[in-house]
Amino acid sequence: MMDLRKAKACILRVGGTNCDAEVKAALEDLGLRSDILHMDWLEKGKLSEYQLLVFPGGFSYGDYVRAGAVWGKKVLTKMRRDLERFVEEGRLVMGICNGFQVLVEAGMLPGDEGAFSPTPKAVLANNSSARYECRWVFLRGEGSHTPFARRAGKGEILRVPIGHGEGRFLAESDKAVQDLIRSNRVVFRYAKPSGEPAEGTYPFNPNGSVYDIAAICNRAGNVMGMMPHPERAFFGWQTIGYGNSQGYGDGRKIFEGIVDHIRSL
Amino acid sequence: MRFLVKAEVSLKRGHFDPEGDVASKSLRDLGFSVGTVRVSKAYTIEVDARDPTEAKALAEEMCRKLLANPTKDDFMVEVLVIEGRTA
Amino acid sequence: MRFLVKAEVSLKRGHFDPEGDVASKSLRDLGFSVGTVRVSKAYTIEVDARDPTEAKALAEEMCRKLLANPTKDDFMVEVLVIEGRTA
Amino acid sequence: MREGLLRRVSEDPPVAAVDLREAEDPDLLEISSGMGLALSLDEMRAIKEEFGRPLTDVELQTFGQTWSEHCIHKTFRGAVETDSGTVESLLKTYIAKATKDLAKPWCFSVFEDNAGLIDFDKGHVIAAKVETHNHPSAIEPFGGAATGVGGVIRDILGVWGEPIAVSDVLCFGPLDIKYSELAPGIKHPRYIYKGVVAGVGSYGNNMGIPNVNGAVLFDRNYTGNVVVYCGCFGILPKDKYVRQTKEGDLAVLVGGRTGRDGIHGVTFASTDLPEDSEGLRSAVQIPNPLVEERLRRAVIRIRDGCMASGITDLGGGGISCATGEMASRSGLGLTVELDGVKLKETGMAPWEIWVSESQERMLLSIPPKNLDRVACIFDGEDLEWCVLGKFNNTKRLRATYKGVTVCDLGLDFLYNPPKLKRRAKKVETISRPLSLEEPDDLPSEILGLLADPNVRSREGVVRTYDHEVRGCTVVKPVQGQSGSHNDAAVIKPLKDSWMGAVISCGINPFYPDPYWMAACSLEEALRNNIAVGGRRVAILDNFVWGNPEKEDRMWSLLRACEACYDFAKAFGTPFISGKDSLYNESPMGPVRPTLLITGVGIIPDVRKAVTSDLKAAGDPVYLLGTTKEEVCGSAYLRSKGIEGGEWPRVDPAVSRRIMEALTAAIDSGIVAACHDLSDGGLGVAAAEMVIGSDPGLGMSLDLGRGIILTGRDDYALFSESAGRFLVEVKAGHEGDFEAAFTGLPARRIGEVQKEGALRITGLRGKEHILERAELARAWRGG
Ligand SMILES: Nc1ncnc2c1ncn2[C@@H]1O[C@H](COP(=O)(O)OP(=O)(O)O)[C@@H](O)[C@H]1O
Ligand SMILES: [Mg+2]
Repeated sequence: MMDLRKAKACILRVGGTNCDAEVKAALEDLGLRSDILHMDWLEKGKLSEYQLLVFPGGFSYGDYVRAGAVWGKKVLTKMRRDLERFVEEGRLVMGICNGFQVLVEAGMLPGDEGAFSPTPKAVLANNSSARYECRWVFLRGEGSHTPFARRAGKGEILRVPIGHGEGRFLAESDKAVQDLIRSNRVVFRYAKPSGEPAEGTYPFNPNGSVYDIAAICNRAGNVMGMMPHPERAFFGWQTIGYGNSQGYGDGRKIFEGIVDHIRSL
Repeated sequence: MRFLVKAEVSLKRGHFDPEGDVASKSLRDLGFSVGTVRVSKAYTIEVDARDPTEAKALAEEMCRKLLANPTKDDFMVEVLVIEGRTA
Repeated sequence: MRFLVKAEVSLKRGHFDPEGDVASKSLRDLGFSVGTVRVSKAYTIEVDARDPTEAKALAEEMCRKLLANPTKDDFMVEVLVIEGRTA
Repeated sequence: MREGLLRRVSEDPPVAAVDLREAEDPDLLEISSGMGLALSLDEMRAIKEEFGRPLTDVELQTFGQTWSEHCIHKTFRGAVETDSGTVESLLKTYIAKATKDLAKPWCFSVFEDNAGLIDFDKGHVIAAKVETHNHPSAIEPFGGAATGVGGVIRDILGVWGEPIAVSDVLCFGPLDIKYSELAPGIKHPRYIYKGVVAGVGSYGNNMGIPNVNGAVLFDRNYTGNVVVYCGCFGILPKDKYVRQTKEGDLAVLVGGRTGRDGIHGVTFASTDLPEDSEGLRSAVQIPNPLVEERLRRAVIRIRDGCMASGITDLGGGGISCATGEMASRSGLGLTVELDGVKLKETGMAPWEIWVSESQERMLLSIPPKNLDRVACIFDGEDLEWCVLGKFNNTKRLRATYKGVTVCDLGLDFLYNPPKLKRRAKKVETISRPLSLEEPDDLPSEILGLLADPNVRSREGVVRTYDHEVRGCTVVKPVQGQSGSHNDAAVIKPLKDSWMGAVISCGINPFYPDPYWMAACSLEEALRNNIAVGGRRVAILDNFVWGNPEKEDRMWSLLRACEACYDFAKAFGTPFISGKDSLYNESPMGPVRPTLLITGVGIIPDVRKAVTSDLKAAGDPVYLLGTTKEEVCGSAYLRSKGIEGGEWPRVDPAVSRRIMEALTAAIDSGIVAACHDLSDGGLGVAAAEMVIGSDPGLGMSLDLGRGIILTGRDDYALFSESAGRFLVEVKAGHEGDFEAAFTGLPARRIGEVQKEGALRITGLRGKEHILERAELARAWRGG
């Protein structure tokens, strides 16, 4: 059992990252100390101090070329070795929104072949509405084995907001999607208020993702990427009109899963 | 007749292109020896017109009215295909 | 030697193009008689290489490594200028 | 220009000089227009008289920038002659006067710095600023609007504020106007609309600052004059607000590179839009929010480390205005060495570097001992920077380039331009008789109004802006799956406090009388703020007017300012900042006088904030405020293309008491939902509440007798009388609520019902039912 006070999270940022502070607020509310570090200044070996690595949301490098692409490639040139070890040791990596795009562009997700695939095997393409969309969605837990879903199991409905222009998840092939489903790596799907999958209907599926995919993880379950922002639905007061405005919001469950996992180490 | 035209819209020379700048730096990070990079957008458009000249003129009008801003963009129009046959 | 290459990154055939779709609708709103519109991005890149063949190969590698995502994009590379002279 | 006046004084760098001593009046005017200075004859004469030597182009450009309408607010600070006497300064006589008279202790800094500052909690202040970016948006909608947002964010950074929210108010021509109706050089409203909305969204989203408030208006008048207001709000610890540049401190420029972009943006914003606007390439500004995001990080770190003595943004006038202002406000002088400035392009003349308005730059004054630490922060954020010079005690602004002195001006003269005199000629706004038959199909009138471009759902715009980033947005602009619209936004900026900042706006340019138009806008900004639970509201004014040299435009400006004073005083709400954008004229005519009032209030506990969606069947619903036959300029009449009748007027005494009673009711926890009545009146407000809720609403106009002062159902539903709210009160609390409103116009006119529909019983007992689905369809344009 790990003493949570001894654990630490690393929230990475680069120019254009902007959701780092709210992720820190969420993690620290649960007692997990968090450092926000600029990737350019990350020292070699430093990663091993952390139990969780977060790629937060934002517009890294202005979203130029393709959302997440530039940062994704920079991850490969700058910290590949350390990150490989980090993942292979089973430590947790989380990508939120732009962070999810980064994990995909770096080849860390879907994560079929070790820590990195040689080329990206999926993409978060332009929303099918061709617009940036900021709205609250219903997520349905798919019962994935990932620690991130420990508190949001199969059939659980979470209300959290999204905010992105490029969030339409596409995999390399239909077969690749089937494989994600079969191997239990679809963590959350966009759903209707009833809890049924959105089946592509707008706005419940806000971006046109295949199979209503909102979040996936790698085979081992320790690398997870999601388009929605759980850190914006952490406290009850963030959820006026969308949930229980007293107490806590649904997004907290994802962070609780992280903390539970770290404690259990 | 149906034509396929291509309208390419690019920032006028002299304007700094932030996207090209990011692309150029990233390519250098990846080990490529590159100088300036500039990014433009190309629209491939199916359009009805009487002849290639009209197709081209229409595409130019589309650029002026919607796809480009003559104040900051240059555009270049090219007729690619006429009724299924390459122009 | 310094070359100017152009790498055009476009959506794979069969992939839905939301931006093209919106452009097409807007053009129709403006009274143009257009069918499908597809949007691509073109990078005009100054690159150092020994010869045009290498310049082209380098640009293709840039596409594979950064500019295109194979899940959704195709790319096409063309050498435009060699040391200031049109290719 | 006349032979011999202009002389080259240096080849490298290229500097020219003009000998004004020889210049006659026509020459002076020609110099002003030839060099793009936009200075008047009086101003040119004043410069001529001051100097016994030739002036360099750099110096003349400095005057052109510093004395521009944009930088120094000539019209607002100048005198206005009317038939009944002279007003010494609109700003001093009306706007700032209201604030001075009210003497609120919580006004921390007003009309002084880049933004207005008011107390928040014990240790923090809120900064607020709203700007316009009309001309640039007309030329290049995306870049113009985006740099508008970028610019106003820098105003907040320029008072050491951490940006917590942005807002935008946009006025466009009708999206369906025919191309043939556009004057040459005017872009189609649809093109402008798309670009502006995308530009506003892009910059705020990229910066990670939530866009939480605003408005979108459509009118033929805005076809030639698009209006783009951008606001930004920030927070800072009180003790981190420093503004004491000292002798010996270094002037440090940081951020984007300096290029030819935006050269003459200032003088260009201060004159009419020329027909061949396409030739104005250098006026186009290309946004690069990626740089500003890093700038923000660096500025906040420098602030928190107490490493600087002063800061300001580079806006209009570029380096020339920023350095001049910082030196002048500190009673110092400065010699700027332009050599260190990082340039985007080669071959720029000194004057171009001096006045360039390239985006994403800030100026800081740094005590030399801190330079290394500051440099380390800039380098860490990958920002380019340079030291421009050292502040001295000369009270002169000097500039050198490649060893040549290109500018040497006394700051006292530079910052005391000749006072301008304008003339205003009284134009009476007369209400004309109205002839309109009462329609008998009320439901289709309601549906028609809901579909009106000025009324319909704003989701299509608002959802393209991230309003949740930073995770601090409590009351959102749109809410729920239904996208119901709230009246104001509530932000919780501090981790350890329940205190919220409440942001609202009011804008009513369609009421034809400038005095009442301004009064209504001010009252609406307050009303929106109160509706969600805000109080202690401070306001910002933003005037968008036509050419002030025309006497009729000047008159309406004067009248609007009078109203600003009268109603700010009457409501006890001080102005803390503002801005005017004049000369909004195009080949299609002058802009409709448009005043935006932005409200910034507070709420002690964000958990008590009220939203507009109906909560529980059985709750009583009250109408507050008096409904009169005030339909002139209303959405109802405009949708029919009819003019005439009376326009809304504000009764501040009653309105203020209603607001106070409502705030008390909200604090006591008995208000379940609240919506203010604005465009489209009671009918639209009620429909919007139903669209945004699970339950529905039944109301009877007859129950409003005594406060609904009309015998016509359409006027009762669509009048836009000011000062009104529709309030859902928690069942069982009717007594408390009614007691709070004793002696005030308030009636229980209906109740929340289970069925999701709007049921209206007319004044003569006729019942109408509108299903939520059809209301929503009309409103959403489905
Ligand atoms: N029309 C106006 N009404 C109220 N305040 C104004 C007006 N014009 C300028 N101010 C105030 O004067 C101060 C300086 O304004 P300005 O020079 O425009 O700032 P900036 O150059 O940073 O945009 C600001 O606090 C601004 O709010
Ligand atoms: Mg300023």
